[in-house]
Amino acid sequence: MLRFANPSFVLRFAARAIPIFGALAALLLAVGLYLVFFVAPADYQQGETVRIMYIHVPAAWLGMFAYMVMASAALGTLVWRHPVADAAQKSAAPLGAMFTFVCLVTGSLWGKPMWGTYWVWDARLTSMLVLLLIYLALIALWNTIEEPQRAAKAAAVMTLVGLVNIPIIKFSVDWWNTLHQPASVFKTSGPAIYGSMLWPLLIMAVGATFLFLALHLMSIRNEILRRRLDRLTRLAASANDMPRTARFEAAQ
Amino acid sequence: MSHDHAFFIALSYGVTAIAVIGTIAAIMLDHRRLKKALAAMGVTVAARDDGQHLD
Amino acid sequence: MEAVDFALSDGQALILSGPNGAGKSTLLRAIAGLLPLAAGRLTLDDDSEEIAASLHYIGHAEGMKPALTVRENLDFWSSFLSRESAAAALAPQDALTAFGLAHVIDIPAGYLSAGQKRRIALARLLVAPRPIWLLDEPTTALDVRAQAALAAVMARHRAGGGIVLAATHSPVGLENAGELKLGTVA
Amino acid sequence: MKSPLAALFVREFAIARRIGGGGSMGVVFLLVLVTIVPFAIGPDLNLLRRIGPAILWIAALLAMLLGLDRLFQADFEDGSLDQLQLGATPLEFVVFVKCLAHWATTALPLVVAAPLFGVLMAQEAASMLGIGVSLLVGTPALTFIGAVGAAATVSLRRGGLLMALLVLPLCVPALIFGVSAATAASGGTIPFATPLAILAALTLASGALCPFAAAALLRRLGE
Repeated sequence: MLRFANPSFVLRFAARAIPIFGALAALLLAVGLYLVFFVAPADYQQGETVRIMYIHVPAAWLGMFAYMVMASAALGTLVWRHPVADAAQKSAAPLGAMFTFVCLVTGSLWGKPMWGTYWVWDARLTSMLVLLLIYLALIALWNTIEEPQRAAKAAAVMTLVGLVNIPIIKFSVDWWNTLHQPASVFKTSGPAIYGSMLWPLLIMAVGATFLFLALHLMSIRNEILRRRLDRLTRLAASANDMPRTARFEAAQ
Repeated sequence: MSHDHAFFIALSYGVTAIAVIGTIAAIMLDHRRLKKALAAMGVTVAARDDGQHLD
Repeated sequence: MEAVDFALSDGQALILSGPNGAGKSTLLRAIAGLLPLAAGRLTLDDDSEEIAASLHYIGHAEGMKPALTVRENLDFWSSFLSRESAAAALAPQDALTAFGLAHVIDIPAGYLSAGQKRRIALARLLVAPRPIWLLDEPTTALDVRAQAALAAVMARHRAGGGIVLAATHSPVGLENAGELKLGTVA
Repeated sequence: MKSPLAALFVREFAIARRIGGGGSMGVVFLLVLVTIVPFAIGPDLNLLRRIGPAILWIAALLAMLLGLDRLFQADFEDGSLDQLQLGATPLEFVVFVKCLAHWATTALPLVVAAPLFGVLMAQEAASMLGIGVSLLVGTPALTFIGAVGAAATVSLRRGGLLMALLVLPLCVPALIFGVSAATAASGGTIPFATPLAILAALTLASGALCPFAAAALLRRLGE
C-alpha cells in the first residue's frame, strides 16, 4: 500500500489504469443505455419517465460513493500524511458534487410529471441537496487555503466531521419531512424493481462507478502535476540565476 | 410515450450528458495545460523524481 | 515632531536617520501626502507640476498582490501611476533586470521571498518614474548584491537630476548625501 | 498603456477570479441560505411561493456583504492603498471602479443564480424574472453602500461584523423596494415598474454619493 504514496508510481499506475476503467465504463454504459431504452419495460404507474431512474439512482449512489472515497482519502491524509491522499481527497470533491448535482436535476425532472412542480422538498432529494452543499463548501475550502498541506488537513477533518453528520442529517431531514407532510402524495422511493429493471440499473451503476474511478484517477494525476509545477515554480523563483525564464500561467 | 414524458427523459439524459462530458473535457484540458506548463519548465512529465518522491 | 527644515535641488539626496520611532516614516508619509501636515509648507519651485505628481513613495509594504504575477503587478502600477510628463518608463522586464530579478517576471508574487518582493517594490520606481523618490527603509531584507543594485539605480536617478529621500538607519549607499538626524527631543 | 482606471478594473477582476473561485463563494452562500429556510419554516410550497422573493433578496443581500469587508482591507494590508491615493486619478474614481469590479464579480453571479434557486421556492417563471431584474437593478446600491462600511472598518482587524451592522440599516430602502418589485412581478396590486424605478433611483444616488464618503474615510488614514 505504501507504494501508492509515491507520486511517480501513481502516475505510471494511472497511465495504465485510466484507459482500462474508461473503456469498461464506456462499454457498460453503452450496454446499459441500450437495455434501458430498448429492453426495460415502462412502469405501469409512471409510464416512460421511469427510465430517468436509470441515471438518477446511479448518480445518487455515486454521490455517496464519492464521499466515501473522499473520506478514506481524508484518513490517508491525517494518518499517513502522504500527498497522494491529499490529491485523491481534493479531486474527489468536484466529481462527487457533479454526480450529486446530476442526481438532483434528474430527480427534479423525474418528479415534475407527478408533482406538477420541479421541486418538492422530498426527504431523499433534500438530503442529497444538503450533501451537495457539503461538497461545494469543501471545494470552496480547497480554493481558499493556498498552502497545500494546510488545506489538505483542514479539508480532511471537515470531510470526516461531515461523514459523521451525514446519517444525522439524513435522519433529521426524514423526520422533518414526515413532520410537515402527513402522507407524502407519491413516495418517490421508486416503483418496485423487477428483475427486468434491476439488470439495467445495476449495469448503469457499475458503469458509472468505473466512470468515476477513471475521472478520479485523471484528476489525481492532474493534482500531482499541479503540485509538482507549483514546487518547480517556487524553486525557479528562489534560484537567482535561472537558465531559462520560467513561464507560469496561474494553473490554479 | 406521451409527449411531455419524452421531453423530460430527453432533458434528464441531456443534462447528465452535458455534466459528464463537461467534466471529462475540463479534466483533460487541465491535464494538457499542466503538461504544457511543466514542459515549458524543462521537466518531462513522467520524469522520476525519486529525490523528493514525498513532495 | 519638532521643526524640520530642508531644501533639495536636482541630483541631491537626503538621509533621514535617527532611532526607531523618531518620526522618519511619519515625515516621509507627510511629504508624500499620506498624512496631513500639522504646520509648515511643502513647496516645489518648478510649479508646472503639483507636488503629488512628482513624488514616488515606497513604504514598508510593497503593494504587490500575491495572486498576480510580477509582470501583472508592475504593468498595473505603471498604468496606474504613469505620468505623461514623466521620463520614459521602463518596461517591467528591464526594471526587473536592473534588480537582477528578470527570471521571476511570470511567477505569482506570492511565491517570492521577502527580499525579492522588496526589490520588485523598488522596481516600481523605474516602471512609473517620478523626479523625487521617497524611500522608507529601502534596504530591509536586501542582501549585499541587491543593495549594490539599489545604490546603482539611485545613482543613475540622481545623475539624471532626480532627488532621493531615504529614511533608514543602516547605510544605504548614497554618496555625498545630506543627513537629517531626527532624534527625540531630550 | 491602459488608462489607470481600466487597469484597476482588470486587476480587481483578475484577483477575484484567482482567489476563492471568484463569485462562486457568494452563489454557494446564497444556495445555503435558500436551503435552510424551508428546514425552519417547513416544506409547504404555497407558503414558500409567497415568501420566495423576500428570502432570495435577503439571502442575496447577505451574500453581497460577505465579500465586501475585504474590498479595501486587502489593499490596506499590502500597501496598495497608499499607492492608490498617490496616482493621478482621484480616490473617488478609484473607489467607484473597485465597487464596479466587486459588483461584477460578486453580484452578477447572484443575479443569475437567485432566479434559478427560485425553483426551490416554487417560483413561477414571471416571479423568477422579477427577482432577477430587481436584483440586477438593486445590487449596485448594496455594493456602493457596503463600500462605505468597508472603508469605515478598513483598519480594524475583524471589521466584517461591524461593517454589516453599519451597512444593513442603510440597505433597508433597497431591500424594501427590491422585494416589492420582485413580488410585483408575479401579479399583485403594485405595478412592477414603480418599485423598480425607485430602486434604480437608489442605485444611481448611492453610486453618485457613496464613493465620496468612502474616499473621505480612506484618504489620509493615519498609521
